[in-house]
Amino acid sequence: MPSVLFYLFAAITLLFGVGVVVARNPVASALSLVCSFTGLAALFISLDAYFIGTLQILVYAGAVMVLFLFIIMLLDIKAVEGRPTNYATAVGGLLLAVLFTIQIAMVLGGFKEGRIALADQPLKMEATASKATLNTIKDELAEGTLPDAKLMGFTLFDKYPFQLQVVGLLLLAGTVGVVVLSKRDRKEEVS
Amino acid sequence: MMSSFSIEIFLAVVGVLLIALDAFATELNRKVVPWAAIGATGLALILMLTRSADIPAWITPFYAMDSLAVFYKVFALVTTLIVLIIALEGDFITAYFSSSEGVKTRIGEFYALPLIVCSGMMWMASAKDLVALFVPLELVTVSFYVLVAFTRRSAMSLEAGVKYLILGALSTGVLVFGIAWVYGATGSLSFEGIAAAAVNPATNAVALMLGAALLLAGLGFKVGAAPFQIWIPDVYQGAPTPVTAFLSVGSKAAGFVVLTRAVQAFTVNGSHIGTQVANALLAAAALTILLGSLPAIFQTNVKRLMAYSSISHAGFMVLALACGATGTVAFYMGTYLPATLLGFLLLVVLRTQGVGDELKDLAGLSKRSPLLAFALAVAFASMAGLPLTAGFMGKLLVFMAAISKAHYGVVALAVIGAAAGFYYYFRPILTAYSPVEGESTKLQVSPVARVTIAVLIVGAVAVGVYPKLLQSVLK
Amino acid sequence: MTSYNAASVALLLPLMSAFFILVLGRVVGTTVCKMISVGSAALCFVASVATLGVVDDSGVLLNFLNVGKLHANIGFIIDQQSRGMLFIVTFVGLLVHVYSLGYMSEDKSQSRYFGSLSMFMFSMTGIVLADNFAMMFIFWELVGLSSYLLIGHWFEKPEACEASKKAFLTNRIGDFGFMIGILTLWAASNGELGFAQLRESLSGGSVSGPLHSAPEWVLTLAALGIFMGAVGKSAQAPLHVWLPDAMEGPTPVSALIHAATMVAAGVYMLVRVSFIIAASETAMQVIAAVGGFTALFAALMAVQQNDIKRILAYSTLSQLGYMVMAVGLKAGDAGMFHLYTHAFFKALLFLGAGAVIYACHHEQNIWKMGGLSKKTPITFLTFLIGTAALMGIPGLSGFFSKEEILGAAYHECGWLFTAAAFTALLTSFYMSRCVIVAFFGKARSDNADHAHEAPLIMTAPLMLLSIFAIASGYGFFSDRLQAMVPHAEHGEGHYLVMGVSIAAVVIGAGLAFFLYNGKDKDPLNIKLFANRFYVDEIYAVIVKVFQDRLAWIVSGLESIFADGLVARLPAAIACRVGKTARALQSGHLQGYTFALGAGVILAIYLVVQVLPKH
Amino acid sequence: MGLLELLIFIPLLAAALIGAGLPGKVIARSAAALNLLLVLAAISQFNGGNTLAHSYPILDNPAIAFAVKADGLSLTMALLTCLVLIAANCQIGEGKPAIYYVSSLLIAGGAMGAFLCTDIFFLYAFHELALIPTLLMIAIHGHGDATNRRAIAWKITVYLGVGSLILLAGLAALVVALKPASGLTFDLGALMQSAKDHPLPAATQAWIFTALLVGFGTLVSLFPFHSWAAPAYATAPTPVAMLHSGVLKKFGLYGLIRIALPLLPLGAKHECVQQALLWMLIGNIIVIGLVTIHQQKLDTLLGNSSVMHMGYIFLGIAAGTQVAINGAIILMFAHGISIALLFALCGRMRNQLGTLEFSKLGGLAANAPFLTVMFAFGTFASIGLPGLANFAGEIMVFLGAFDSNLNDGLKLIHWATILGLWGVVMSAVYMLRAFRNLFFGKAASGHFMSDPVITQRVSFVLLAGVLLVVGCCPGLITGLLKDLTIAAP
Amino acid sequence: MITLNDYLMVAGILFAIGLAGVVVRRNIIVIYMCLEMMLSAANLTLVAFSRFHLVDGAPDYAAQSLVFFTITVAAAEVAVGLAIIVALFRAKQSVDVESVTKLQG
Repeated sequence: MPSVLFYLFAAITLLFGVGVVVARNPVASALSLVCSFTGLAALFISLDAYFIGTLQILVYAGAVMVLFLFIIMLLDIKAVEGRPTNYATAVGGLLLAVLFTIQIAMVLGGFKEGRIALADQPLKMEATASKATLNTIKDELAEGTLPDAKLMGFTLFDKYPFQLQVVGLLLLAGTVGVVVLSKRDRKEEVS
Repeated sequence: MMSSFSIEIFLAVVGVLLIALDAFATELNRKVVPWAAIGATGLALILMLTRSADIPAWITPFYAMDSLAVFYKVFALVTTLIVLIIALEGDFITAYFSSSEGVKTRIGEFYALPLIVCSGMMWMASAKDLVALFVPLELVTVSFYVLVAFTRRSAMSLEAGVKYLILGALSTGVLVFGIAWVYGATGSLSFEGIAAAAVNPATNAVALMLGAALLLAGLGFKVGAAPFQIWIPDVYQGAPTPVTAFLSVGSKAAGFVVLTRAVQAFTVNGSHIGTQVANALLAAAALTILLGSLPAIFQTNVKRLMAYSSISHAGFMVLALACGATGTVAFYMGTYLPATLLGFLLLVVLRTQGVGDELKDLAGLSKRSPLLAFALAVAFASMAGLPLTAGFMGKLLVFMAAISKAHYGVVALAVIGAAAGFYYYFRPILTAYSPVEGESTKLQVSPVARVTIAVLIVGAVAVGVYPKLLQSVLK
Repeated sequence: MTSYNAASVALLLPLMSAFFILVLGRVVGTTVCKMISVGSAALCFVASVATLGVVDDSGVLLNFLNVGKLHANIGFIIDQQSRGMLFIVTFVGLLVHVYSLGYMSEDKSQSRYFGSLSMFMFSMTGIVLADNFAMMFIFWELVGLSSYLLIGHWFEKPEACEASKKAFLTNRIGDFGFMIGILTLWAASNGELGFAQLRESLSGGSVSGPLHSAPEWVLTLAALGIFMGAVGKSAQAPLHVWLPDAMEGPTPVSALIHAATMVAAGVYMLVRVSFIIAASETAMQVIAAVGGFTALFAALMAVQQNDIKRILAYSTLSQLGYMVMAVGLKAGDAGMFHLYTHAFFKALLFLGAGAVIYACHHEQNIWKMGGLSKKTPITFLTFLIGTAALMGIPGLSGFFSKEEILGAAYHECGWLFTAAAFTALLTSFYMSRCVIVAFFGKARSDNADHAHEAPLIMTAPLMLLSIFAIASGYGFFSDRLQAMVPHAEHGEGHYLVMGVSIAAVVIGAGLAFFLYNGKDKDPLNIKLFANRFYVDEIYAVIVKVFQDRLAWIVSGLESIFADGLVARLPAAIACRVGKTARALQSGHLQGYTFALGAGVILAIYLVVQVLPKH
Repeated sequence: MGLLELLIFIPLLAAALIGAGLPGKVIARSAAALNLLLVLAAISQFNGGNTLAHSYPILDNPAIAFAVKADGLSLTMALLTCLVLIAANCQIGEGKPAIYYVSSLLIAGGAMGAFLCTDIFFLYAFHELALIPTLLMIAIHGHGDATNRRAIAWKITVYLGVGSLILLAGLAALVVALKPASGLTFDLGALMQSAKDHPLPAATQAWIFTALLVGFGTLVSLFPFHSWAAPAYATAPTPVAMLHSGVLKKFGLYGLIRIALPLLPLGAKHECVQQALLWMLIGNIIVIGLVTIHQQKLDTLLGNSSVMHMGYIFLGIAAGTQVAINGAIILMFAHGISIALLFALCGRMRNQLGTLEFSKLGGLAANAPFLTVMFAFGTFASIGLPGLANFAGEIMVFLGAFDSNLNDGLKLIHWATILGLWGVVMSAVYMLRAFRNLFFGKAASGHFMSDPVITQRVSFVLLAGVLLVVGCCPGLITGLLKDLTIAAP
Repeated sequence: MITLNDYLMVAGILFAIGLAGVVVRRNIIVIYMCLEMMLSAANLTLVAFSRFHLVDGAPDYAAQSLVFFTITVAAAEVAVGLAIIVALFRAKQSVDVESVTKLQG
C-alpha cells in the first residue's frame, strides 16, 4: 500500500475525529464519526487486518452509529445549544489533549522497536503454513494470500474459547439491562 | 467434589435461568427469585469451600487457581450472598423507585444480575491473561452500569448511573490503551510473559512504563485509588444501597485481585520498572488515604460518609500493595467486608422503616432499637480501626508492612488519615447513643436481617480477636 | 526496761492514741479521748525518764524502704543529746496536756485538739530519735502537719486558717531546701543517709568515703540546704513570718510548739549533724550571721508589740537566733544548753500568758490589762520568775546558758558579740516593759478589773515549771537530766563577758521602768518595729506578683501555645485540607472527566518521567 | 482459664450483661468486689512464686498470642484498677442510666487487660477499649453546657486517638526492628531476648524511643501533649474521671516502663532524648503547676494537678535507676488512689452544692466532718506528706534522679529534680488554698453539705485506708517489684 | 516509508482527541461518541502492534482477538449507555451535563 494512501486515511480519521468534537449539531458529529471510523477501517486493512477492518465497518460504523443516530432522532435534540461553549472546559480539554500527545510523542521518540517500516516486515506465508493445522488455511497460504478471517477464527476458538462464552453472557446482561432501563410505563412521573 | 471452574459456570447459568424465569413466569410470587438467588449463592459458597483441586487442562493457560484466587472467589461469593440479603431487605424500596407501578413492579433482574456479576468477579480472580482479565472485567462493569441506574425513577440513581457510565467508559478506554501498550512493549498478553519481559533488558523500559501507568490508571479507577476516586462519593450515594454495598466491597475486591496480579508482574524482583511502579503506588496510597479521610470530616450523610471511608480503606490497601505485602491486602479486604456490609445493611433496614440516611436521622437510635445501635457501633468502630475489631488488625498489618519497607512519610500521613477517622467514624455512634426528647417509636428488625447482623458483628469482632480464622482461609 | 522498748513506747504510744481518736473519737466521746491522750503523754514521760539512766543504744523499728542502694528505716538512737531532748519534749508535753485540760475545757471539739496534740508528740519524738536523714525528713514534715492542725484548730476563724496555711507553706519552703541538702549528701556519698555512715564517709576513714573527696561547693550546698530546713522549722530570718501568726492557735499549743519543742527541732537537728556543717567553712559563717541577725531583728520588733503572746513569740525568735548563732560559732553544745533552759522558762512564760488571757476573758492586749499582780498573784509570781530567767538575771538558768553563748561569740567574732549584747539589752527591755504594763499600775479595762486567778489545774504546771526555770541552769540538776552542758574552761575575757551581760540586763530593765511605769499608752511609737519591718506586706506582694500574676500569664500562654500549637493548629490544617478536597467533588461531570484525564496524565508523568529510574 | 484471665473478663462480662439489660448496680458492684478478691489472690500466688503465665496464640505470622503473666508491676497496677473501680462504682448514684456502669466497667476491664498482658498487641489493644465509652460519657452525661461538653469530648477522643496511632506506629517499628530469627512476634519475652542478642544501633533506638515517648506521652498528658486532660477530667462524670485520671492515664507510664526502657536501653539514655524528656517534664511540673495555681474551680484544679503530678513519674522514668523506677511505680499507684479519692469527693460536692467555684463556697467542714477528713487525706497525699503513699514514691524518685555524683557540676537532671522539689511546694500551695477555701473559714450562704450515710462511706475509707497503709510501709509494693527487669544503667 | 511509530502516533492523537471531546462537549451523547473514538484508537494501537509482532510469519492474532472482544464489549456498552441516556432524557428532558449536578460535596 503506497504510503500516500496511509497519510490520506490517517488524515480522514483524525480530521473527522476533530469534526466530531467541534460539530455544533449532534447529527453532524455522528456522521463525522462514521467517516472517521471508515478511515480507521482503511488503516486496519493497510495493516493486513482485513477481518478487523470489516468488523469495524460493520459493527462500529454500521450498528453502533446507526443506534446513535436513531437515539438522536428519537429524542430530537435541538440542533444548536445556542450557549457559547464554556471556555474553561474547552481550554481544559485542549490542554489534556496536547499534554497527552506530547507524552505519547516523547515515548515514541525513544521507541526504537517502532522504527521498522511496514514494508520490511513482510509476512512469511510458508512459516505460518508449516505451523498451521487446518488444511483450508494451509492451501490458502500456499497460494500466497493471508487467510485472515480463518486465522482469526482459529485463534479465537483455540486460545480464548471460554472468553467468547463470557462475551455472550455480557451481551445478554447488556440487553437485559437495556430492557429493564427503558421499559415504557403507563404513567411516567419521577419522584 | 465440583471444581471451582464448574461452580462459576453453575452460578452464571442459574443467573440466566432466573432472568428467564422472571421474564416468562409472570404470575410467580415475587419472593421466589430472590430466595432462589440467595439459595444458589449459598450452595455455590458451600461447594467452593469443599471444592476439588483439579481443573480441566484446557483452561490452565488463562485460569489460575492459586491461594489468592481461591480467597477472592470465596470473598466474592460471601459478598454476593450478603448483598442479595441486603437487596431482599430493601426490596420494596427498590421496586417502588424502579417503575411507576410502585411496589408491585417485578424486579427479578435485580437479584439475577448479581449472580452473573459474582461469576464475573470469580473469573477475574483467576485471570492469568490480559484478555481473560478484560472480558469478565467488562462483564462486571456493564452489569454495574445497569444495577447503578436500576431505580431509574429516582433522579439520584439516574445521575449516579450517568456519572458511572461516562467515567467507567473513560477508564475502560484508558485500560485498553494501557493493555495495548503493555502488549506492544512486552510482546505477550499473559502476566508471566509480562514479568519475563520486565526482567530482560531488551524490552523498551519507557514503553513498558507507559503501558503500566495506563493499566494501573484503568484498574485504579475500579479500585477507587487516588487520582481516580472522584466518582466514588457521588455514585455510592446515588446508587441503590444494595448496589453501593456490592460496588464498595465486591467490585473493589475484584479490582484489587487484578491490581495485585498486575503489580506482582510489574514489580517482580529484578524488573526494570519495579521501583517506579512501587513509588507511584506509594504516592497514590498516601493521596487516597488523605482524600478519603479528610473530606469525610464534613459529611452529614452517612451513606456518603461510608463512600469516603471506602476510599480511605482503598488507600490503606494500595499502601500494602506498594509495600509488596499481597497477603496483607487480602487480609485487610477480609477485615473490611464485615464492617462495610454491616453498615450498608443497617442503612437499608433503617431506610425501610422511614429513617433517612442523614446523620441527624440517627439520633436516639439506641432507644428505638438497641441491636441496630450496637451493630452501628461495632461497624463504625471496626472501620475506625478500634482494637479488638477486625479493622484494627488490618491497619496494624498495613502499618507493619509499610514500616518494614521504611516508608515513614506515608506512615505519618496514614496516621493523620486514621486519626481523622476517629472523629468522623465516632460521630454516628455518638449521635445514635445521644438521648433525644420525646417519644420514639420502636424499630422492627426482620429475622433474616437480625441473623445477618449477628453474623456480621461476630465476623467483625472475631477476626479482631482471633485473626487466625481469616489467615487460615488465606493460606 | 531496755532502751529499745522505752524508745518504741515513747514513739508509738502517741501515734496509737492519735489514730484511736481519729477513728473512734466520735464514738467514745470527748472525755475518753482526753484521758487517752493525757495518759499516753504521761506514759511517754515515764518512758523518757527510764531512758535517762541507760547506756547509749540504737536500733531499727520499721524497715521503711529497702530498694537497691536505698536503705531508709524508722529506727531510734539513744545518746546524751536525744535523751536530754526527749526529757524536755515529754515533760513539757505532759504539762501542756494537763494545762490544756483546763484551758480548753469549754472548747466544742476537744477530741480533735487532743488528737492533734498526740500526733504532735509522735512526730516530735520521731525527730528526737531519728538516726538517718530519711526518718528525720519524714517526722520533719509530720511535725509541720501537726502544727498546721493545731494552729488551725479554730477553723471558723479566717485568721487561724490563714495562719495555719502560712505556717505549713513556710515550713514546706524550708523543707524544699532541706531536701536539696539531703539529695546532695545522698549523691556525694554514693547512697548514704544514716548519720553514722555519713560521719564515717566524711571522715575518709573507710575506703567507701567519697564524701571526703567531694568538691568543696558540694559540701557547702549540702550544709546550707540542711540549714535551710532548720531556718524553715526554727523560723529564722527569711522564713520567720509564720511564727507570730501562729499565735492564732490556742495558747497551750503556742507554749508547746512555738516555745519549747517544735521550733527547737531545727537547732537540735543542726547539732545532730554538726559534723557535716563543720565541714564547710562558709556555711558556718552564714549560719552564725543568720542567727545573729535574727536575734537582733526579732528583739527590735518585740519592743513595739502590744499583744502579750506576740511579745513572747518574738522573744522566742530572738532566743532561737542565739542558739543558731551558737551552732554557727562551733559552740553547738552551748546552743543546746540554751535550748534546754529556754524550753523551761519560755514554756512557763507562755502558760503564764495563757493564764493571764484566761483570767482576762481572752483579752490579749497588754495595754488593756494592768494591776494583775494583785488579782492573780501566783500567775504574777511564776511569770516574774520566767521573765527573770529569760532576761538572764544572774542565778537563774537563763543567765548561765546565755553567758555561754556570749562567751563563744566573744571568742569568735567581735561584731556578733556586740549584736548579741545589744539583743540581751533589748530582751530585758521588752520583757520588763511587758511585766510592768501588764501586772503593775491600775487595771485599764473592766476585764482586767474582774480578773480572777486561774484554777489549780493551770497554776500547778506553772509552779512546777518555775522550779525548773530556776534550777535547770545548775550542773547538779542538768547532769542528771542529761543536758548538754559545755564544760569548756572559761578562757580569758570570761569576766568581761559576764560583766557586759549583767550591765545589759540592768540598763534594759531600768530604761523600761523609767519609760513605762504608770503610763496608760505606749510613749515609744516606732512604726517600723510595730509593723514588723513590713516583711509580711513584702512577702504578700512577692506572692501576688511572682505566683498569682505569673500563673495567670502562664495559663494564658499555655492555652495559646501548648493547646493551640499542638492541638488546635494541626486540626485546623486537617479541616482546611478536608474542605478543599471536598470542594473538588463539585458534582459537575465535566469537572470529573477533567480530573480523571489529569489523573491519567499525572500517572504517566509520575511513572515514566519523574520517579527515580531503577 | 487462669486467675489473670478471669481478672480481665469479669469486668467485660459484667459490662456486657448490664448492656444487655440486667440491673446495673448489683452486677457492677459484685464484679468489682470479686475482682478485688481475685487480684489479692493473684498477689499471694505471685509471692508464692507462681507467675500464672498462660498463652493462647491467635495469629502465626506475625506471632500474636493472648498471653498473660503476673509480675510485680502489673499486679500493682491491677490492684490499683480494682480499688478505683470499686470506688467509682460506689459513686454512681441511684437511677443513673446503665451506660454509667457499662463505661466504667469497660474502662476498668480495658486497663486490667492492658496491665496483665505480656503481648504488645493485646497490651495496646485493651487500653483503647475506653475510647468510645469516654466519648459517650463526657459528651452525653458530662457537666457544663452541651456544646462545650461535646467539644471537650471530641478533643479528648481525637487527641488520644492520634496519640495511640503514633504509639501504634512506634510499636510496629519496634516489633519490625527487633524481629527475631523465628519471624515477627509481638511477645514481650521474645522481643526482650532478641533485644539482648542483637541490640539495635543507638540511632534507631533513639527515634523509636521518641515515637514511643510521644505516643505514651500523649496518653499520659506529658507537657506539650497535655491540653486534652484537664478539661476532660473536669467535665467528665465522676466515675469516668476517677477511672480515667486514676487508672487509664497510668497505662502510658506502664508502657514506657514495661516496653520502652527494657527494649530500648540506649534510646532512653540518648543525649537529646534525655534532654527533651527532661525539658518536657519540667514543663509538666512548673508550667502546669502555675496553671493549676491559677484555677478557680475544684474540678479544673484537680484535672490540672493530675497532669502536673505526671511530671514526677516521668522524672523517675528519665532517671532510669532502680530506685527511681520503683519510686515512679509507687507514685503511679499512690497518685491513682489519691486522685480517684479527690475526684470522688469533687463529684459528690458538685452533686450536693451545684457549683465548685472557690469564691462561692466556704466553711463546709462545719457540718461535714467525715468528708473534711477524707478531703484532708486526699490533699495531704497529693502534696506528698510522709505517712501517705505519694511520699514514698516521690522521695524515691528524687533520690533516684539525684543519683549520679556531682563532681562535674549540676546537670539538667539535677536541675529538673530541684524544680520538681519546687513543684512539691507549688502543689502544697494550690491544694491547701483549695482545702482552706472550700472547708474552712466563714460558711458561704446557701451552700450546705452533709456527710454521706454509712454505706456510702466505705469507698472513701477504703481509698484513704490504702493510702495510709501503703504510706506507712511501702515495702508491701517494693517487695513485689524486687525482680523487675529494668535496664539498670 | 510508514513505520509502526506512525500508526502509534495516529492512534495516540485519536485518543487525545477523544479525551478532549469528552471534557469539552456538554451533550452526553457526543461525549459517548468520543469515548467510542478513544476505544477504537486503542484498537488501532493493538492491531498495529500485532501486525509488527510476527508470530511464525503471521500477525499475532491473540492481540487481534482482544480487539474483537473490545469491539463487542463496546457495542454492549453503547447499548446500555444509550438506554441510560434515554432514561435520563425521559426524566430530565435534557441530555446536558448540567442536569446531573445534584450529587456533590
